Amino acid sequence: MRSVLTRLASTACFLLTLASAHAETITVTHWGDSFYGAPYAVAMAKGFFKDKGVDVTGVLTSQGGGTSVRNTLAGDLPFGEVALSAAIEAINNGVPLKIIGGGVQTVADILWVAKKGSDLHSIKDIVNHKVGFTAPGSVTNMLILMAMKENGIDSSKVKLVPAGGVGANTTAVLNGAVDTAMSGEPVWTENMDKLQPVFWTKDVMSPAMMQTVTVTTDDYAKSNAATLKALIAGRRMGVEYIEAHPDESAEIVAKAYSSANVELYKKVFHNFVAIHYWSKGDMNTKGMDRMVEGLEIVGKQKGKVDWSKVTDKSFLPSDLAN
Amino acid sequence: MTRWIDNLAILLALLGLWYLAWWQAGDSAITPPVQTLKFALYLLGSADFWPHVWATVLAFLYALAISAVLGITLGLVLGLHRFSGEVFEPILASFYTIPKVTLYPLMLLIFGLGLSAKVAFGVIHGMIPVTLFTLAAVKNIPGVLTRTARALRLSPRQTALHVLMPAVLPEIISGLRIGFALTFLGVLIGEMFASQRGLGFLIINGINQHDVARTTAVIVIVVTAAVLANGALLRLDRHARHDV
Amino acid sequence: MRGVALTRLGVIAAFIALLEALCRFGIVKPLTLVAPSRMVGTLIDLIQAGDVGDDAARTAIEVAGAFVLAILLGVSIGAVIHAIPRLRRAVAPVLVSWYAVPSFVFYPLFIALLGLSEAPLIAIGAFSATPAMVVATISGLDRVPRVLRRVARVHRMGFWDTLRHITLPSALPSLFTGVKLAFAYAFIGVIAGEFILSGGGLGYAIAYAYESFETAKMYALMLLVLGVGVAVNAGLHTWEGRLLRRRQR
Amino acid sequence: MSTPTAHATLRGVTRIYPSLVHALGPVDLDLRQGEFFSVVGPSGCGKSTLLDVLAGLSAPTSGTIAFEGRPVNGVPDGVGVVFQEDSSFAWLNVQDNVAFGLRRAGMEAAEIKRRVEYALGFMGLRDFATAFPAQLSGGMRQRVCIARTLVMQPRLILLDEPFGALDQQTRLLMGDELLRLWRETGATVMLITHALDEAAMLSDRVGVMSSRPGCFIDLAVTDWPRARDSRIVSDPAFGLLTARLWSSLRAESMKAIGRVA
Repeated sequence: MRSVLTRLASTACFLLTLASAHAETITVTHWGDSFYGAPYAVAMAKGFFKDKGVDVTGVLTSQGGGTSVRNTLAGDLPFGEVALSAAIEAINNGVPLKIIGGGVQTVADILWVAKKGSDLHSIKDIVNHKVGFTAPGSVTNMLILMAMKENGIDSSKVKLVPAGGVGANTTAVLNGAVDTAMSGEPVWTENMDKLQPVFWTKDVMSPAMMQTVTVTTDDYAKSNAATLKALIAGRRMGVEYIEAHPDESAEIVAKAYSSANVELYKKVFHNFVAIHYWSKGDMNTKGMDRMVEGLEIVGKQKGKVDWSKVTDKSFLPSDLAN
Repeated sequence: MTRWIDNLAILLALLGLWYLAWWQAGDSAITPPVQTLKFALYLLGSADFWPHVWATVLAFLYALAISAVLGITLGLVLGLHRFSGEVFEPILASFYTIPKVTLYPLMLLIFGLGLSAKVAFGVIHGMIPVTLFTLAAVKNIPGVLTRTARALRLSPRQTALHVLMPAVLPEIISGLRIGFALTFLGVLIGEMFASQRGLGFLIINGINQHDVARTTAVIVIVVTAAVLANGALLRLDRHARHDV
Repeated sequence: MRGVALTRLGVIAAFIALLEALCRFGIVKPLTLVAPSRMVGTLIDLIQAGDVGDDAARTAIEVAGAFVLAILLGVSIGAVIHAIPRLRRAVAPVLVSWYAVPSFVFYPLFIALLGLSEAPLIAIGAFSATPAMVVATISGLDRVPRVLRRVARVHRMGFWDTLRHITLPSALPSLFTGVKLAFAYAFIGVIAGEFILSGGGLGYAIAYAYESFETAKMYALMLLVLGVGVAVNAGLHTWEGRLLRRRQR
Repeated sequence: MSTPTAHATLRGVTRIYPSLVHALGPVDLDLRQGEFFSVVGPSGCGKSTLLDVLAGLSAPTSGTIAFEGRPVNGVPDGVGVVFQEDSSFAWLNVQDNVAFGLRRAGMEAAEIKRRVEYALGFMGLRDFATAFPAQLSGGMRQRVCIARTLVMQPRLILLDEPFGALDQQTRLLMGDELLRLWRETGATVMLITHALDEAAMLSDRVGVMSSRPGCFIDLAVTDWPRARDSRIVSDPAFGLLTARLWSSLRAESMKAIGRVA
């Protein structure tokens, strides 16, 4: 019995050590399946974080906005790139969080697709059809509602279907469960031969909308300014490197995401560089307000957000702070 | 010999079903057997794949060890102390039948991220059946066995070692077998959330990326491993029951 | 017996009181856990506001569909396997390792086969629950005493009469165990599927509340799911007791 | 050898199992109308196999079986069987157990009620009509099974060690009741038993079977009066009869347990 107890105790110790071994782990939403994390992957591979004085060794991720926020809170280094909508919701619900930088600043990568050969070719055609999006209250939910509103489409004549993630949306449209579904990279480029675009978000509305932001906790912001500055600066170098070397960056990210599809990634990265997908960290208030507008449309937010209360620009380099 | 033929027949039937599913659902949902096996072999041969396997195996072994030790201990205590057993058995049984995945937020809040949450998730799935089986085994030890032990003037230690243990062992092994499967399930579910390693992560990531080939291959690898391991345990179980 | 039941109630009450105290005295932060009293209050508010009706109805339909399907499939498959010993030996490892496979990984496949509706989740639930019913059916058929089969022949009963008057009543205790497990697994499968992949139902609502940091709502819904699960199980247990009571000494 | 009064006849009956175990025969036997016939023999000698083929529960490998002049092919109408194991239905109470066969035969309710009440009274079960088998002792449950057979008014009753699981006193009393039943119904009875005294006490004739493959090696006629009961065990003739049966059986029993006589 004694030896069992000893073993249990040593197991517990081992578990604790393992848990704390991820000391310099940050959180990035949809790491491995979307490209919010590309600047971090590049910065890690190129040693930009180390140059700036912070050793990022791992990335935690999740499939959802709120979960990423929670992971950020739970991580030993509470820094994360998360969905802006999730950050606002968290702050509204009393989570002590500060937005400290911009992330992905456009929704120009999101489109709605139909099976190849379908007679849906524009947003006007979706009337009286089943339209897939990811989940109620999500960014794609906002986008489809905003797009319909701005293009004068009667939303009561469209059947919106929450179909799950982008993979499930693709499955749904290919199998005829919905007539058109949302899509994004890398799934879109990978399945281009089977799908046709119905409309691109950027063509039916202004795509300037802040998808993700970097956040930290109130406590951490008070005492770890240097680390946060280093993280933001490292990420910025990552973004700049991608814009200068999209092909090499695609290779780096493909490796980090354990994907064999390097050629696909290269195509995607060229597209993204062209639309200035990643912000350098500056917080474009207009893009952020557009997201709040979206939150209001899906009923998750009432009124404007006072950015001065929820953001902290002190970790941005001076050229981006204004 | 007939056994091998039967197993082969079952395998062929499953492959047939799989092929049928592919034929019905198409490439966008599942890849057909041969293509999947090729991809699975490619995965098994690639260096990137094995860290995920080891992550799952490590978490699983921890979870299984904890499930087994805690489950058997608790089962013995509740089985020997009849009153506590009657008080707690229905509570445990109810816990066994609720969807524990809903407790995931709670687990994450308590255990944080990474290995410990995965292990904890495995344990809450796997521990209860071990406890319940052990409890039942101890409760149902025939009175005549303990009386025989006394008649043979065995010491308490000898009684425990040579009479009680062999009497409850088959049930405990059955419990461990089910605990084994459910612990594995728990770990996989745990990996599907806040983790970037492990087979569960590969599956959910594959679904999210609509990487049908990878998802199908990983699922097939997981299912094969689970069936093989359980087949071995089943044999052990039958052996313990002197049933072969 | 009364003492046991009272003690059990006491244990549960003490546990709830402990949670309540932990929350009331601020030992646990409200973002982590809310007090049980607040869970109940939030749940009542949600129900009165009609916020859970649709999700609950959807989940109920899915669970009921999965449950019924699992029983029908399980009994038929179990009967076939029982009739063919070689088949039985060959499928045994498949049956016992079924639970190591999270059924919801087949969601994309089921969507492709069944369309985007409640059907894939019903399929997931049935997929999780059927093996329990298969195993219970096999063991139930094993437990039909040989002598009763001979009694049936002495009474010159045909296949269906034997099934109705001898086989089913003899196998009933085991079948009922299967029914209870089938419900549990159907419930687990459906909620897990909703939680992880779907866009509706109670499982989804919990995940959604979690995502949105609506902690009180999340726990209220968790409480509802746990409550319904425990209540249905208790109901089945009571029914079983009533059906089988007289068979026990 | 067939006589006009033969109720059931077996001619050259053998039974060889698929595993090639030769279990029975060849056996020739005539059961006379209204006779009480017992079969004794060492364990595993094929006694139960004999009952099975006579009841039509299994087909003989060779030979012919006839009941009331018709060949037996499946369980014939008019044959009732009581098994050694408890075969009461745990899910039915005593009176429903007893009424089972009658209800299946579609008999009208009043007649069922009359017959069931009679059978319950006859077997001493009247106070337990609404009890369930689980609440009864082993002996009482066996009474339920006998009553369930009895209500069908079989003309040939086959009993396969029906008292095997009961204690000695109960066996004696049940034996008395069996005799009473036999007298009142006038049925032909074949009793399989391993208890020599039971066979000797109850029967008109006792057949002694050899060890496997079971064949009759002795047929003893008892010459008891029809009105007899368990007190017959104190008759000197009873002792002589059991001694005769045992001497026929001893060598076979020793073979059965693997010793040479």
